[in-house]
Amino acid sequence: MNNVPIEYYLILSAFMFAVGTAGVLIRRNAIVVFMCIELMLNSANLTLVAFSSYLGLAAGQVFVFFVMTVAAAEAAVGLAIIIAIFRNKSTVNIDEIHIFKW
Amino acid sequence: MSFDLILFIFFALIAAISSVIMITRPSPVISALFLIINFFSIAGLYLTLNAQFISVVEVIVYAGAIMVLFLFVLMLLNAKDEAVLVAGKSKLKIFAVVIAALVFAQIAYIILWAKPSGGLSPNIEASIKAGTIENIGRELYTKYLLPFEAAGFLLLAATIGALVLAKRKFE
Amino acid sequence: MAESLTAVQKLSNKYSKTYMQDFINILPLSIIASGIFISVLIEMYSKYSEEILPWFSIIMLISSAVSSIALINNTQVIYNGTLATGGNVYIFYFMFTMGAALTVFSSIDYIKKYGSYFGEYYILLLSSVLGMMLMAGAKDIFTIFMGLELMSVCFYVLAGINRKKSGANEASLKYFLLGAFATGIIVYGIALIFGTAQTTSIEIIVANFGVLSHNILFIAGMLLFIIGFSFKIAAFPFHMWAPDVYQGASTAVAGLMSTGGKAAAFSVLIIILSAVFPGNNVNVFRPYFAVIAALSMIYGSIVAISQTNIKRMLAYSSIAHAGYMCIGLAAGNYESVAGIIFYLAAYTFMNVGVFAVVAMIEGENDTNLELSGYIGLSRKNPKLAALMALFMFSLSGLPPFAGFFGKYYIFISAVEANLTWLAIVGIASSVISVYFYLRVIVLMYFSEPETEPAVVGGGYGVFSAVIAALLILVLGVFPGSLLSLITAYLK
Amino acid sequence: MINYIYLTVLLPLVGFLINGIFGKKIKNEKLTGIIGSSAVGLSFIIVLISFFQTLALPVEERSHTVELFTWINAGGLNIKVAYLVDQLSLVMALIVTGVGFLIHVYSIGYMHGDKSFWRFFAYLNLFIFAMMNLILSDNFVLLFLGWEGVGLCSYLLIGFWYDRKFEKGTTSQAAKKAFVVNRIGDFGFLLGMFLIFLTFDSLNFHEVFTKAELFPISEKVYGFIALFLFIGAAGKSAQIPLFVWLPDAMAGPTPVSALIHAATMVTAGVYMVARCSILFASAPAILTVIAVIGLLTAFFAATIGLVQNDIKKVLAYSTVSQLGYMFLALGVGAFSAGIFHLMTHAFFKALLFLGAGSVIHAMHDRQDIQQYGGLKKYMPKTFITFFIAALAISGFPGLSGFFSKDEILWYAYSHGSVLMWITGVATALMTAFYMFRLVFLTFYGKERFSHDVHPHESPSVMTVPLMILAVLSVIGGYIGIPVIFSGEGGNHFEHWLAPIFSSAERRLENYGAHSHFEELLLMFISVAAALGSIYFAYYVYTRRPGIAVTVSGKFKGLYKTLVNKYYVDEVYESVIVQPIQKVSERFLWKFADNKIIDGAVNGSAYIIEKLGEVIRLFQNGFTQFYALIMMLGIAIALFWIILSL
Amino acid sequence: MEQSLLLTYLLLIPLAGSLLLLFVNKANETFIKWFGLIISSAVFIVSMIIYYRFDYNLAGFQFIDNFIWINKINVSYHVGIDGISLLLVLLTTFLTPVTLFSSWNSIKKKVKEFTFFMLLLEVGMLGVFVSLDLFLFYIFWEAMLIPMYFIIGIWGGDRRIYASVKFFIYTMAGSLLMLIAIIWLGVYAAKFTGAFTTSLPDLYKVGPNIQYEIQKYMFLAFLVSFAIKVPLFPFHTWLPDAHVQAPTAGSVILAGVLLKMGTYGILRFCLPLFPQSAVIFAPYVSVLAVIGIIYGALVAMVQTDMKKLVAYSSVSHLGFVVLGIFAMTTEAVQGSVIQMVNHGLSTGALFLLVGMIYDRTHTREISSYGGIAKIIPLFSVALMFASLSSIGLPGLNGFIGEFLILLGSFKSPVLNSWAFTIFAASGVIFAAVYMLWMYQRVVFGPVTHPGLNSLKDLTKREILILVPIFIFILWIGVYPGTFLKLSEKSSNVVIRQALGLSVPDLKSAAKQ
Repeated sequence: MNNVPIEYYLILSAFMFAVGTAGVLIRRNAIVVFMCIELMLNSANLTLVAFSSYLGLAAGQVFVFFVMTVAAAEAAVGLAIIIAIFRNKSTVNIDEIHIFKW
Repeated sequence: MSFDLILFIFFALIAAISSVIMITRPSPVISALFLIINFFSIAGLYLTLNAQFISVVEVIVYAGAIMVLFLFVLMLLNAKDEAVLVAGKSKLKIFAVVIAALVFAQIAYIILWAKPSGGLSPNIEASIKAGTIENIGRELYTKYLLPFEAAGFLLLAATIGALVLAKRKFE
Repeated sequence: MAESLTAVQKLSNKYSKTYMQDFINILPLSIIASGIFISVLIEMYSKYSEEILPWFSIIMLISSAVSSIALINNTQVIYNGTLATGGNVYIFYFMFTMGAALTVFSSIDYIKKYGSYFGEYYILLLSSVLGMMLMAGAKDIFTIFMGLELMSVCFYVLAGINRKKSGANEASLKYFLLGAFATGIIVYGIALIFGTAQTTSIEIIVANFGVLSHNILFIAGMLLFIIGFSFKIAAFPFHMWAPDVYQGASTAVAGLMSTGGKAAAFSVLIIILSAVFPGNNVNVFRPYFAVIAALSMIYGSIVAISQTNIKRMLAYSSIAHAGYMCIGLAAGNYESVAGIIFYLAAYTFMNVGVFAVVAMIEGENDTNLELSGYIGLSRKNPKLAALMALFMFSLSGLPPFAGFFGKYYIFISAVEANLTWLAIVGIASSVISVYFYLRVIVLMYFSEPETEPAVVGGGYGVFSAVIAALLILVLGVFPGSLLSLITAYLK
Repeated sequence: MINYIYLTVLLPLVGFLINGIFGKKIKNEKLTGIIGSSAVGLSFIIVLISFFQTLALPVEERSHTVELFTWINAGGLNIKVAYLVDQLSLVMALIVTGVGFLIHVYSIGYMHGDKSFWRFFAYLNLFIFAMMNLILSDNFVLLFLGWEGVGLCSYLLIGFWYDRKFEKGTTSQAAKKAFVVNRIGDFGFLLGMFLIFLTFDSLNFHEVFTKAELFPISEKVYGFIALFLFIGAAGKSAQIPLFVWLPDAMAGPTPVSALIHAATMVTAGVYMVARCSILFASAPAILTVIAVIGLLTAFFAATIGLVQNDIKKVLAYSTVSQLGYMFLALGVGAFSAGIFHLMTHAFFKALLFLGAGSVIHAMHDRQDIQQYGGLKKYMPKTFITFFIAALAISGFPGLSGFFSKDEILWYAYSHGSVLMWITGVATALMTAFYMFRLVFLTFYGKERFSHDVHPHESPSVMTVPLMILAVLSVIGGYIGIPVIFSGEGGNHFEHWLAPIFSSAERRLENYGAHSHFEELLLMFISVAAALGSIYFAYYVYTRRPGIAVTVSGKFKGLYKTLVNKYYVDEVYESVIVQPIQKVSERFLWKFADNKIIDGAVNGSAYIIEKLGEVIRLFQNGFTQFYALIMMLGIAIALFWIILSL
Repeated sequence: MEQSLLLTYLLLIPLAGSLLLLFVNKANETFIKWFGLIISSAVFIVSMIIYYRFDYNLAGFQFIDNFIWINKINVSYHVGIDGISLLLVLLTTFLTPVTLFSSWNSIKKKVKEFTFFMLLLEVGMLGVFVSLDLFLFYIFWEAMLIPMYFIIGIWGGDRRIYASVKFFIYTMAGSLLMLIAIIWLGVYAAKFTGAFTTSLPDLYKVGPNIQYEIQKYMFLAFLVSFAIKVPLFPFHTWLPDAHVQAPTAGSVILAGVLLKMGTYGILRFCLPLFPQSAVIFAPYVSVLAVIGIIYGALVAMVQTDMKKLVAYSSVSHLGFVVLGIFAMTTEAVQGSVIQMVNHGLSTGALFLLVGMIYDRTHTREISSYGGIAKIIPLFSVALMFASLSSIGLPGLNGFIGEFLILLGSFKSPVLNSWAFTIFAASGVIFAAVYMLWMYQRVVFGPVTHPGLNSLKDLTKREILILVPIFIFILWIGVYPGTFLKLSEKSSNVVIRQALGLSVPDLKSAAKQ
């Protein structure tokens, strides 16, 4: 890793982050949107790990651990919400979910 | 062209491409699969960064647990494919992609301007030591005890929440 | 093998004592935490949980509030610099717990109204309070993050707790997706901060801020972090979830979200920005906050005028209020911090009170939520009308109510920071906002109902509204009491 | 007694209060009348006594000030309620209380049976109160109090029969007109006062006049002061262009016309100018203006008088014209002459009005002289007194009018110009004509009134005052006999007033002396003219009735113009009144206020509301759109960061 | 300066009264009415005590009561009065019971609430006049809006909602500007005195030292806020609506006291705090005032609604007051102060009378009256009296004020032009026109509507209400010294503060 400057990792994660946001912005399926968010989290994790190992600080990786916990928790709740919606409207297409507006 | 670099490029390419494919496939399931691939490659990248523990957790928790949950729900709701990505509101979605690209460009620009590598000298031993499970465990149970407790509450709350929203009791 | 054991013993010896001590230091927290466990048990094993739980959680919250006032002088940083106790942290605790307690009061009848009782409701409510407390007390980004997530996750669920209502589902989905999105942004910001500051301890970050502020990557990280929280405080242009969620979520919960959630997020911003606050070193983020403050105030007030649904109207008004508080962040001096905290206290009780009233007036399945439902309320139920009027005047920033003094103090800080133009935008928007606050009063008092308004319930909600009103009056007439307390712990 | 002069002010006030408050309870006309009259009578006696006391004093001690209390005291302004008793004010007081008393008595008879008898007497007393304040005040502000007070009373009395029609409108309209026109004058008066205060730093007569005498002040300032004050005087004394209210004022009961609109109030302007003689004397330019305006008023009023058929209207215009004479006198610097004419005029004009009242009373409120005729035999007393008064006003030698008027004419010639004199004489000629036209149409010729009318002589309570006044108008002149008849110092009246006007006359440069022959010649001409026109009137209206008709037929245009009073009212109406009203209603209120100013207020509110309607659409309910906006925000924020590099 | 609790009692009595009222059973209306009347009379008595103890030879503030309220920003409960505020306090305490008594029968619904709000209103009004701390002042100033808002909104006419909301928002917009100025001033004071303060005596020292460029903005902020309240042309449009829609009591208080707050504010704050700006802006403000005088009169002239007519006449009269204040000569300022009282009395009386006839016929249209002099003579006399006083007939109160104002402005070195006075004085003519025209159409002439014949004349109660007002009208007209002497010292103080910088210097200062 001496020969790989950290910028590479950062740029990569930035790229994936952007891709993730793009996904959030364009996908219709709520679950997929949520997956894109997971992608964003992961890209952030990559940055964290990269920093932590380049700095030799464990904190970053510990944080990644926490992020994963959060991701898991959100996954549980989020999917539950999606299921609840599916039960009521039998759709997960977020374009069809806008009774509240203006 | 050192071995690390080759490894990095290898995993990076997979990660990047898989992520792009993931958001562009109409079928949710395929997207999910490519996301898993993406996770694997990220796990690989973690390895190149000497973060053994995290990379293992990445595979087990993310790729293993979470994504399986996703797939499970996908199957459960047997969600249909999204006919075309940019059907309707196409302008808006193109604009969205542009914005995402712009943000990427900006962050990249900032990163390159800041040159973080300039400040720090990578120290293999330190990084290897940092990534060890022992080290992480110690940090977790001593320094970050409180957040760890909080995580416990978080998971509890999540479980209860999931129960409330998804259980069939009141149907 | 052996040495590893000894290592473990060493550890346990080293920490156990102090940790026992710390559990007392964070009594408010531990009360809530234990409350959560106990209520889980109650919910699992008691068939009377519906009667027990609300009162139990109220007791827990109140006692936590009391203990936080009792321990307010015990200011220290514990758990290896991840948590602060005493001082303004506990003032925040008081806000959260009292706010939550009042919410519980108004929830009791509200939940009955909807016939679907979830014991989990109270558990999640307590957990969200715990999350807020962690945020407010955080001294380390870890704590902030976990607290934030704990609170958010609970709110996601609470928003959709009436899961049979598609409105609730939509609210929770929107809140969840956007919230998670914001989380992603926050995490990325944290990553950059960690990478550049090489630590997650806020104290160190604050100490080195002068140096770090030259590192563009750090600033970018901070910005993303702040944006994430701008989302939580619902400041323009990151506010867009708020109206839909408040409208969809059950009214009592909306009250807590719009107060506790906001307050917690502001507490984090204050903690993070305390580095730039003493004003002597330049406030990097002043332009950012100045802009979103101005936009939020104007946008919130103007759009609120055109609303017909009271919850939605209050949502927009809460956006405007976020704007006022952002003036404080932009001003960035000790006065402004004090101002923000005071404003938050005032705002918390005003809004909780309002939502309590709304919850009482709200009929089965979302009836009486339109403003037209308020016509002739003064005849139907003078007490509720009077309370509502009081809250409206306070929200519109009229003396002698707390809302006015909060604004006054924040404007002072703004003028001191040479942000007079921002203060003027502030008054412009409050003039506009007067219009829609008054409209409620007009409907309640001046308009003659062509049809008799639907029967409105009273119950414990009145109690919470009254307490809120009293607190507002006290804060309004004797603001010095709280203010001197806040400022005492600021420096 | 001089120190109790304030009683003369107080007594009428007491009378007013008694009649005003308890009048309705006192069901007894007699009592009310007695209270009212005695209040004035007593004050007349007081004035009389103090007059003789003053007469006894040496000339330089004849001016007293009786202070009551401080009225207004703010900053440099210190106004006392104080009464100045000197030669001028005494003369005025005598006239006011004397004539006033007679008219009070007369009214007992005239107003007999009116449903609000008490109200009438209350008003009359209030008027006397105000008038006494006006003439006795020792400062401008108190004078102004009286000034407006009499205005108010004339308003109340003109509108006394508030539910009666009067010409086109109602009496109350006439009343309002009177008050408003007077207000226009008062406006000028106010400005005059302010300027005086600015210049002399005081509003007390004595201080102001002494300062005016001692300190040199630019003529321009004096000019403005005099002009402003004269506007006030013109308003009160019905001079061009503010004379329009007086004819309408005839809507009031006839005694009111006699007292207020002939004898006393309308002469307040003359009094005020005379009082401020020094100020006017210091502004010769304005003096000339006054003279000219007086002359024009006299002339044109007379021409209008020629053709009026309403008995009171004729008298009204003759009043205007006579007032014009007085201002002519003042204008040419003959202040005492002006006052002198004021006095004599008070006698004979009051007499004329009361006589007219007696006639109207007899004719059951008919006022059109065309429907009179041959009343001589029905009401001899009235006829004789009326005839005397007519002679007096026409300047029949030996009667009071003769002396005063010819004095004025003489001054007009000697201090003014020949043209002035000629116009004056022409006016005198016309005066004589229309007065006797009145006399002949009323008392001579055949009876033109319908037979259900049974004219009768008025009760003695009305005729006695007539006789007294008749006597006065006969002998009244002899206290001011011109020098040429009486020799040096023979003119007691002028002599008596001399101290008041001395400073003013000193200020005016002396005019060239004129020979007695000239004066006699002029006097003869004017007398001849007057007598001639009397005979002409006699010829036209008794011998050859019909000529008048043919003549008026010949000069139709002129005739109509005169009958319609030169259309002045109409012009004012269409040039001033209507435009102001229209502008205020159509433009100021309906447009500027409601549309523009209020429109701006409501408009801004409206705009904001509509703005809300539009902006809210931005919140379109699509989750992804929300996320997009957030990203946009992030992009912009990052952009700002990058810029700040 | 000796501390005194009297003013605190003045504020506490009505406050306590209103709070006690909350515990009274609303069915018990007569008791509530009497209660309100007694409380307000008690306040009046207290104010009389103050009047007797007041020493008009002292220039400064008296009956000071002062203790720290919010130490963090040096806000203290600091009350005291000088001659100017004393007069207005007396006016307030006098008018409140009168209005309460006047609405004895005219307020039919929600008597309890009405009395409650009236008492609160009195607290607010008195507070405004006695507070010597800008923060305190502002609190009262704003708080007083709430009861007035309800009084118009609940007991008002058909368009009461529009009127009340307009009144509220319009006034609040102005006062928020003032709030910013107050804060700005306080922050500025910190530069001089070291601490943020809103204490008036301290700020009197600070204000004049602020350089003109900044001072003028503060001045304008204050001025606008007060101008709206006065109301000064062109900020007047809320007034006709509010007046017409408000119930009689509301109109009386509105015209009698609330409008005075604006002029009082100008006198108490604008002039002494920002002398340079005040002097430089004086001509411009006076132009507005004069426009207001004529404009108000002309518009009043063509009104068809009696209340509206009186409302516009208020615009005209208050124009005089403002003109007098900015003339900054003793005569003019004294005149303005007395004119504030006058307007309170005469316009109050007019509104009361209009209200009385309205109670009988339920119409305010001038055209629906005529010839009522025969039917209700007492009323006609009363109306005549009030009209004359508002016309400014010498011997009645109106004249004193207007005369002094005009005189003072004529010789004013600050305005330094006759034009102001000449135009303003023309207002005197128009006043006569619109008042007498209204009177003529309503009272004189033949009876136009047969319905009028059944009108009842003034009752004992109504006479009892009017007589005291008329007594004061006459008193001020005949012997104004009683009142002028109270405010003389204070007015001089204000003028001295305002002209601290001599006029010519200012002219040059304005140039730069």
